[in-house]
Amino acid sequence: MNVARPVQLLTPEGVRCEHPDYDISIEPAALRGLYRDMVRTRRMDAEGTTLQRQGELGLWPSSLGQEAAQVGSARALGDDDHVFPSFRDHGVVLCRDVDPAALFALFRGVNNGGWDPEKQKFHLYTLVIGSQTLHATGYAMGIAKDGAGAAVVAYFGDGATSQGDVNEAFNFAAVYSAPVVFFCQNNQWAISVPSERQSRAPLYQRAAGFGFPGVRVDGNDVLACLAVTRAALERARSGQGPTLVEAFTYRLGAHTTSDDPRRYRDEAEVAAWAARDPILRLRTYLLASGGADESFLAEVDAESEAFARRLRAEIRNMPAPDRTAIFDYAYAEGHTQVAEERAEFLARQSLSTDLEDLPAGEAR
Amino acid sequence: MNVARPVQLLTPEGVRCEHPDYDISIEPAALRGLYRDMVRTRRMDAEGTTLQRQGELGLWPSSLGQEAAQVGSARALGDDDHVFPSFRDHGVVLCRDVDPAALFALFRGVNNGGWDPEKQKFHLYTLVIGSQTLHATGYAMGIAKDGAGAAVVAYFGDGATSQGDVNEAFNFAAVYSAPVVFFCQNNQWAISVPSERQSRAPLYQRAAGFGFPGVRVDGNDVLACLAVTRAALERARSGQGPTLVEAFTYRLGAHTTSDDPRRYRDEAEVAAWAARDPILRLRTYLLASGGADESFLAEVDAESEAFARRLRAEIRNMPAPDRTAIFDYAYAEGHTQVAEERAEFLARQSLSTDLEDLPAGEAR
Amino acid sequence: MTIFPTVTVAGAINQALRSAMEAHPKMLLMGEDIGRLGGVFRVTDQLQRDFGEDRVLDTPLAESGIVGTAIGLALRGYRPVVEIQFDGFVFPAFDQIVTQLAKLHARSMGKIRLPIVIRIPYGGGIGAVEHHSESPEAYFAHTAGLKVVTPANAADAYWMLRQAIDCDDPVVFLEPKRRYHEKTRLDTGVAPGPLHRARVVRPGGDVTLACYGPMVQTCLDVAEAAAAEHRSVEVVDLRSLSPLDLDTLVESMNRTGRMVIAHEAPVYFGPGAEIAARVTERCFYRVEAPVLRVGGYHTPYPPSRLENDYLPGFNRVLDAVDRVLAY
Amino acid sequence: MTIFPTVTVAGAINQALRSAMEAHPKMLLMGEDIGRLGGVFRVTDQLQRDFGEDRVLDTPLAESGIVGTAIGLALRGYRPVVEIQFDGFVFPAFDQIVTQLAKLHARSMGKIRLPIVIRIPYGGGIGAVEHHSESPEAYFAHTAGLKVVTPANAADAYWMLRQAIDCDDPVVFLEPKRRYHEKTRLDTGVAPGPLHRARVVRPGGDVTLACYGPMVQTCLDVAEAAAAEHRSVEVVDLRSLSPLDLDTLVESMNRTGRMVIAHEAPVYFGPGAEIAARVTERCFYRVEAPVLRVGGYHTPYPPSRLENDYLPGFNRVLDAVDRVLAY
Ligand SMILES: Cc1ncc(C[n+]2csc(CCOP(=O)(O)OP(=O)(O)O)c2C)c(N)n1
Ligand SMILES: Cc1ncc(C[n+]2csc(CCOP(=O)(O)OP(=O)(O)O)c2C)c(N)n1
Ligand SMILES: [Mg+2]
Ligand SMILES: [Mg+2]
Repeated sequence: MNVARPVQLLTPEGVRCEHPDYDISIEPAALRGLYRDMVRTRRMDAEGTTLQRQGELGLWPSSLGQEAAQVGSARALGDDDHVFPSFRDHGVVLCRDVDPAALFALFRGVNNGGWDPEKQKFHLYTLVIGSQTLHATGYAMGIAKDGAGAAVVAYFGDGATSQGDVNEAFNFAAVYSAPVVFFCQNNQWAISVPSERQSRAPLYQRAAGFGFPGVRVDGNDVLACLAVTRAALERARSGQGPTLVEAFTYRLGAHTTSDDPRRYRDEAEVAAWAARDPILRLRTYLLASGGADESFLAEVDAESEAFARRLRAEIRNMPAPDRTAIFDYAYAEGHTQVAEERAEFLARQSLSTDLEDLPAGEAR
Repeated sequence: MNVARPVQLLTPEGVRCEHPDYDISIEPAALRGLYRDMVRTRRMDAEGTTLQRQGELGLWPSSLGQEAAQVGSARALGDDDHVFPSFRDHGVVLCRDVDPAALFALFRGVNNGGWDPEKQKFHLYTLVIGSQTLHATGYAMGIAKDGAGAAVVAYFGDGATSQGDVNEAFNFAAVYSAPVVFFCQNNQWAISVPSERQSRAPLYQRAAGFGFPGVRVDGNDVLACLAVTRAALERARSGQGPTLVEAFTYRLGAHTTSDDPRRYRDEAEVAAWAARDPILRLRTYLLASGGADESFLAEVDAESEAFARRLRAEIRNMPAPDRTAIFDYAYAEGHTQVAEERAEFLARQSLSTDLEDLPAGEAR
Repeated sequence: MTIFPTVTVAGAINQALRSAMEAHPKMLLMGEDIGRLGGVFRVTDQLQRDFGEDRVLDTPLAESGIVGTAIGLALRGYRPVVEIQFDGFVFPAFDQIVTQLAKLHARSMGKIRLPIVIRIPYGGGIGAVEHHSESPEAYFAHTAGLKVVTPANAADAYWMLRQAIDCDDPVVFLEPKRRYHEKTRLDTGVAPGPLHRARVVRPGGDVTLACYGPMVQTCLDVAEAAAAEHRSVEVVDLRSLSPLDLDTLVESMNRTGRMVIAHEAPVYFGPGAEIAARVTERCFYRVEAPVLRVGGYHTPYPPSRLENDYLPGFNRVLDAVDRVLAY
Repeated sequence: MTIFPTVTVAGAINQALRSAMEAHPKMLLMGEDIGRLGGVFRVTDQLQRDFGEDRVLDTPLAESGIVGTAIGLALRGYRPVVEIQFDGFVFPAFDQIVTQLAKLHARSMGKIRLPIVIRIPYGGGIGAVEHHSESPEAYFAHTAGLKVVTPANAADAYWMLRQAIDCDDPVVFLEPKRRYHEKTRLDTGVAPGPLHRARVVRPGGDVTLACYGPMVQTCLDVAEAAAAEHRSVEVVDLRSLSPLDLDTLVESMNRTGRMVIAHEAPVYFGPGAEIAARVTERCFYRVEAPVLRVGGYHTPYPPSRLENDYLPGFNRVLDAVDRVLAY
């Protein structure tokens, strides 16, 4: 099979390289910003894992290793662009200025999504694999109808490409020339299933069969991810329709804190990918090109550490959710039977805790 | 967009032509057989429409214009191959020796599929668009597990390609290298929606994105359909996995007897395609090549007429279905509540007809 | 006194869509064959011509895609009214309906509203092939986050659809397809009442006959026949399955002490069970007979030549009325 | 007397799959992550190692594809046992289950048999994120053509799964995931009874407490507590929702005159309604109180920190027992 080399603008060794179709001119300040975003993302992700281990969160899906794909693509977004994430896109959360505590609240079981999707231009995490790609496409169809020069990015994984919904989204987006960028993080695993078992063809090639371009980008190269997503977004905004971007990267951690990847994959493979660390790559380049010095790196580390500390405190002190929330958001305009259930709930227990202790499961 | 010319072995004018990848050597007797199959199919289809107009059938979806695609592909099948049809594949029904009365029984409302799918190696018609492509794929996976040198053909339309299920079938088939041929009759309409609104790319190109070959064939050229399907089946049987065949043809009639295509398409378009009649094309060639003479044509006409007459009589005299059939086939191993309902049904009315006259709807 | 014009159920729906499209500039129609063709039942006739392809979308053939993109459009501020071509073809969209459409308001703690109407022609009795005669309402009524309503006549079809479109919750709007051509007078000036209110369509004192959608006319016929035998049957058209207007049913039951529920949907784990359970609980000291249910059997919908045996018709409903009165 | 070993529910399912794989050479396991990983709950642990990739398939991530190809495999003579990773992810497969799997036997007038088991870990109480705690049984029980069963303990898990796999009808096999680690003794030699029979798991005379799956242990706890207050609660484990073993319930109700039904599924149009309606009809002259239902609310399953408020726990069930006794 004829597989294109992934678009690369920074080699794994941290050396700038050229690509005939994509280029980027980027100021040192912006480069440092990307670096800061990635480090922060990694630090936040580590905090998620720690807090889960300490029982503060029910679950945490790690974004370790995918920082370049997430930050690069997110930093390509314009203010009016809209994001439809999957459930591991913590780097995008940070770049969209969504309150990280709202994200942690979800994995703490306090709510199912606490931020305002429209205000943040960042939809809620979607746990039913692939569903959000259709929402993204519909949203993009709406942008086109509005005549707004904006676009949408839909995030999803390699595993998601097997779902009917994702393929229907590809088709709707093509048919309506919707301004949507399908950003697939091929982290090579869908829980225990390697991507070569998920699909026989390189994923970016899926797009052509629906009538729009697909491009594979080095997902550990933040500059390439930025450049390719930026181009795809511009294409979308100018009415040329969707693009599929396959960011070829790697899930360095477990699927979630409930997972034990040693059961299904080689440590050697993980080690090989760890050596292609996206943050290290940018750091090398930053230092070599004079875009930053060691003191900047130390400052970012300290700042991220402080950020994590604040976040940790906030999560630990997060108030329990209001118990009537169960009933309050089922319907926008009320529902007789729910109102009755709510009244009965309040009357019956006058908010005393149910005595039964449900066993907490480990696996999920 | 780069679109391949459809594979053609017989020009619309009825002249044999060559194709670099596909060839066929076919005896005059076999050619005459194809001709007979197509004429018979057309005659049976006309009978379906007539019987519906006379109130003998509830509905009839016409296969008019698609005879070459159906007969050509069906005659490529080996004895051990299995077919999963859609709902308009009357030509395949005939070639698989399924009792046509069983087919008419379905559209008469006597049953939902009266033949034995396993014995006929022809699955029941499937009305939920696209669902059968997954069954076909699973069946093909089973053939591969059995180590049987057989294959499966899944029939579906251009509209069906938009369904998630069809795309999931493409992916499963590719991943498991299942011996299945996806035979898409692109008759250019899905009820009122033209195929260029259903998809932005030529349909045969969809396959590549899933990692298997797609080929477009002139769907009004019975020889090309035969050759291309035969090659795809051989590929499947020899363990090389699926192929997508897009037979480019045209639905000359209404979607079904309930439909009025004048509401959405030009008569001129229909006329242009009527001129490319698949039967006429083969007839011209047969006569020109000396494969048949006028007396053969007359004989086929007479034979088809007799066939239609027998069929008509059989349908008209078809007994009403057994009323307990409602209950008898819900479960293979019984169900307490169904048994109770059955007993109550028998007791309550001792098989008298319910008096209420339900209004018969026209549109469906 | 104004004499209002008579319209068919299908015509009333068409009118409701038209006037709602005029009232809501962000309203869209989406579905298979709803544009040029005007829908397989012609319910959307001329709407694409008059509102354009940008507002009346002939979609690709993919129900999940239709509902999923409708959700996205609603998130963008649009108000999509989706048509599912037939009851039996709603299931490819089931995941989007149940896990997304129904839950997003709650998932976002009220920040997201999805004012989407899913129109589904439903029910049997039209002599159709498989998957074209089903009554899936129990699946939707069991799904928290959805509202489920169904009109039984043209005036309700018009007004309930207008109200459903105005509603900020997702509404499954079930259209009794075998009644599409039946007519009533329609006053488009004044709504006959709130969307989720049941209605006593024929008062009576001996037994309450609860029903909805295509069964209402059947039940009225039964009441008429029973009257000839001096049995006074009160017919209640539920109109809304989620929420349920229990008060109207309870009030009726408290008067009659007896109730029959008739629907085309299968009885087993079907709509009648919920009504029977609630009414029995609320009226426990008043029930003089168990609430009886008449409906489809626990079998796949049969081929059309058997549908009159499968569907709860006049005889079976009358029979249940007799049985409940015999207690 | 033999002392049989204790096993967990998850372990019993694993054993059942293993022994069925040995008994049926055409049996296959299909699902996401069931092979190398052994499933997210380790229920299929080691089965791919021992039976090979050809019989234990890690499928692509597509539930409709899984069920749809399983149907094809069954048509070819295989006997697929499909795992859906979590309750909330069965909906993408809903169309294949409802329009194909459930109907093909009828569609073919009995010529096709689809001996497919769909295993679904279901229910809440494990502190999980959204879509991982649902109880979709009513959707399946309402669907003619499917059978629906659910064990409450390890011995039943083993035997009911073996029986479900032997059955020539499609069976939805619901596994109470929060009980996966609870243990009972398991005798793999003798089946404890037919698949669709309910079981009185604790006899009593004052009130019948019907339940199934994860709620059985809760109800036993309630019965124990009630006994301390001199109330004799009979606990019936339904085990099968389709078909229902009404006779066992009716027999119990005829003795106690009072019934409470508890399940995690939402009450509204939920499983309890059918049971209440049927039992009330069958035992009409015997009922001393309305059948009361305790279950989930008509709201999307809440975030996990609220699930103990949402789920019908010990207190709510006991409360219903008190209420039904107060009539
Ligand atoms: C419809 C559905 N099926 C199954 C799952 C369980 N599940 C959660 S994540 C996951 C794998 C996703 O893989 P991929 O799309 O590659 O994303 P990644 O986890 O690698 O980010 C699965 C199977 C789900 N969430 N939704
Ligand atoms: C899931 C589903 N949705 C809608 C329909 C209604 N319907 C029947 S045929 C048809 C169009 C099919 O078009 P195509 O696949 O091109 O096949 P053709 O009719 O041209 O043979 C539609 C929309 C259906 N049968 N199933
Ligand atoms: Mg992945
Ligand atoms: Mg077509």
